[in-house]
Amino acid sequence: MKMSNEKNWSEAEVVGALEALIFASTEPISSCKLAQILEIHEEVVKKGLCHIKEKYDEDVRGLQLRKLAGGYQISTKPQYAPYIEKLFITPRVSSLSSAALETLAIIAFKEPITKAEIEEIRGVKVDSVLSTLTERGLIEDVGRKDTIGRPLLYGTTPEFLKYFGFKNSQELSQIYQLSKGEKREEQGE
Amino acid sequence: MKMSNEKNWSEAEVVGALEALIFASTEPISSCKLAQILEIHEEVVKKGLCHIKEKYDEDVRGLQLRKLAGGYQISTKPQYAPYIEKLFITPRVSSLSSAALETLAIIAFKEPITKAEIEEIRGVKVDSVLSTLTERGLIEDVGRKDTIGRPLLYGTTPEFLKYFGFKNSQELSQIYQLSKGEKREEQGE
Amino acid sequence: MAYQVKLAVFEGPFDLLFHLIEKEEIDIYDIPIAKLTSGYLEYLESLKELDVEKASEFLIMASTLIDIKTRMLLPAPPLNEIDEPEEDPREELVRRLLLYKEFKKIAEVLKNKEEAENKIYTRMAEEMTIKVDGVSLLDGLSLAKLYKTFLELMESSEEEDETQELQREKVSVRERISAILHAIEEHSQVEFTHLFPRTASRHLIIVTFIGLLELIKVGYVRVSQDALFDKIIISRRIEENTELSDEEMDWLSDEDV
Repeated sequence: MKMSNEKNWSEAEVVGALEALIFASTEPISSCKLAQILEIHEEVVKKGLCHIKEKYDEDVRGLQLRKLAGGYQISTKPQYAPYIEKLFITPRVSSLSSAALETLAIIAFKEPITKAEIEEIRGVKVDSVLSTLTERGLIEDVGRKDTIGRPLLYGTTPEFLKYFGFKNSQELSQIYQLSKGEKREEQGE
Repeated sequence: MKMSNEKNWSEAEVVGALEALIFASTEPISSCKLAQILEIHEEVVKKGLCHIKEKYDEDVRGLQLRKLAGGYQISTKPQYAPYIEKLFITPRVSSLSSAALETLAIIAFKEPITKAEIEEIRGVKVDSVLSTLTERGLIEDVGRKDTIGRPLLYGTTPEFLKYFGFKNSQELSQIYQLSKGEKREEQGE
Repeated sequence: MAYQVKLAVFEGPFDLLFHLIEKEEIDIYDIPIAKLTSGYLEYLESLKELDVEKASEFLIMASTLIDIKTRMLLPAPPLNEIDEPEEDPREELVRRLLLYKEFKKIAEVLKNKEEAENKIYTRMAEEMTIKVDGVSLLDGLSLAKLYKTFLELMESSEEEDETQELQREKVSVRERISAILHAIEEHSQVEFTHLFPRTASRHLIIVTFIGLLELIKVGYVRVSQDALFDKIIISRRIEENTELSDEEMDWLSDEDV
């Protein structure tokens, strides 16, 4: 590696290397990891990312730089979806059913949680929903509860944040706070 | 779709849509196909591609627009390869397990073949090996067999064949067919 | 099934309750339990067919509602010593309804996020895995080695075949049915164990057994055993109509195993 020393990096080189790395990584990549690979300060990385984001936000670009699941990812801008869809013969994975969404909502905010606890809230059996969600990699078992029968505990995966486009888990918890806030208002009426 | 008519496309929109399409396409995509999807003239597509290429060739960019195998593809600039390799250091060390090698060998010379047929030869279950090989892009399903349950048939991918320098899967299975013929002759059958 | 069609609209008993609450413009903090219960039961009754699993979920709620209704009709018991105020029988139901509603709302948010996300495309993961994981996994693998691996496997699996049953792949249910019929024809009956040669492969055993089951099913043969653990005898059941027609054979041996 030629440029192993921080001082040798020009700002343009940083931007180019960042863009190449984020592009090559199919998973969102954190600024920390980027800094580590390029052996530069995370601050320099963040500055470079801002620069890329600005350039991408120009109208003529079809791509955008997004913060997703705690990392950065390059993706297409939503307005081009109709054309990209034409590229693929089969549509992307089907959307989740409302049963799946309800179950996910509960797991996301109550994790780790057992099947019985989810069923108590939803009032219906959730066996098949849980297996669908596990298959799609949105939830996983995260251990066992120390109660009779030591039931499995479920939690969401990093894929969950990505699937719904959450920047990080903070953004997710804000949703919960919001929905609770609304509830309090209702009660106050 | 708002912009279904050629006249409605601004040059900037064309550039954006082209970039999004080339980015999202898994294969190199031809200017003809791009024109078809966007319902614009191929000349307009080519002009847009030139524009993208110019922008990408600026120093600060980590990406390049390449023409290859009859299509266009976005890839990283070669000078960033050392960093991208660092990104993939972990997956690179792993090589094929013997289970994967055996399964791959069977599929390569006996394709199209069902899971049950592979299991019969190997004498063990191959579900997880098959899914790993599929994930890695070495095998794919190539149809269904006309028997009970219409099981999936597996074959090798073009990537696999390319690695061994074969044009198509027939060439591989012919090797086995030929050697079988020889063997029979030897045995005097 | 009317039941399923209608229930498909509701995610569960809570969903149905919310529907009724909204329809009747009920104040969730002061639920007229009798009215809600009758609405709920009326709905359940309108369902003709009952899918047991789903129905049980809705029926549990029905019994909860009836229970609450009953407790509300009973005169309040005298206050106990600690002077604890009596809990409203509806309290637990309201608590669960609100909890469910909370998550239903979040589910809606997730749905919107999902829709927005479906419009955004990232680079396909496979592309990189092919380049990095897949083909680099092949690094160093020669065609010769791949072929040698294959031949070794074929050899070992063929050896197995020879010790068990030659041409095992060619044995079909149809052939075994013929063989069974032939054996019965010749000796008027045949012992169950004789259908399976000592060296029979698992494949042959399975195919033969399926053939036998088919013959039993269509009533061509009868199986008898005088005492427990005694010989199992297979004999022809139908005297007339000695030959199976080709169509019957086709149907019996539907597919090779």
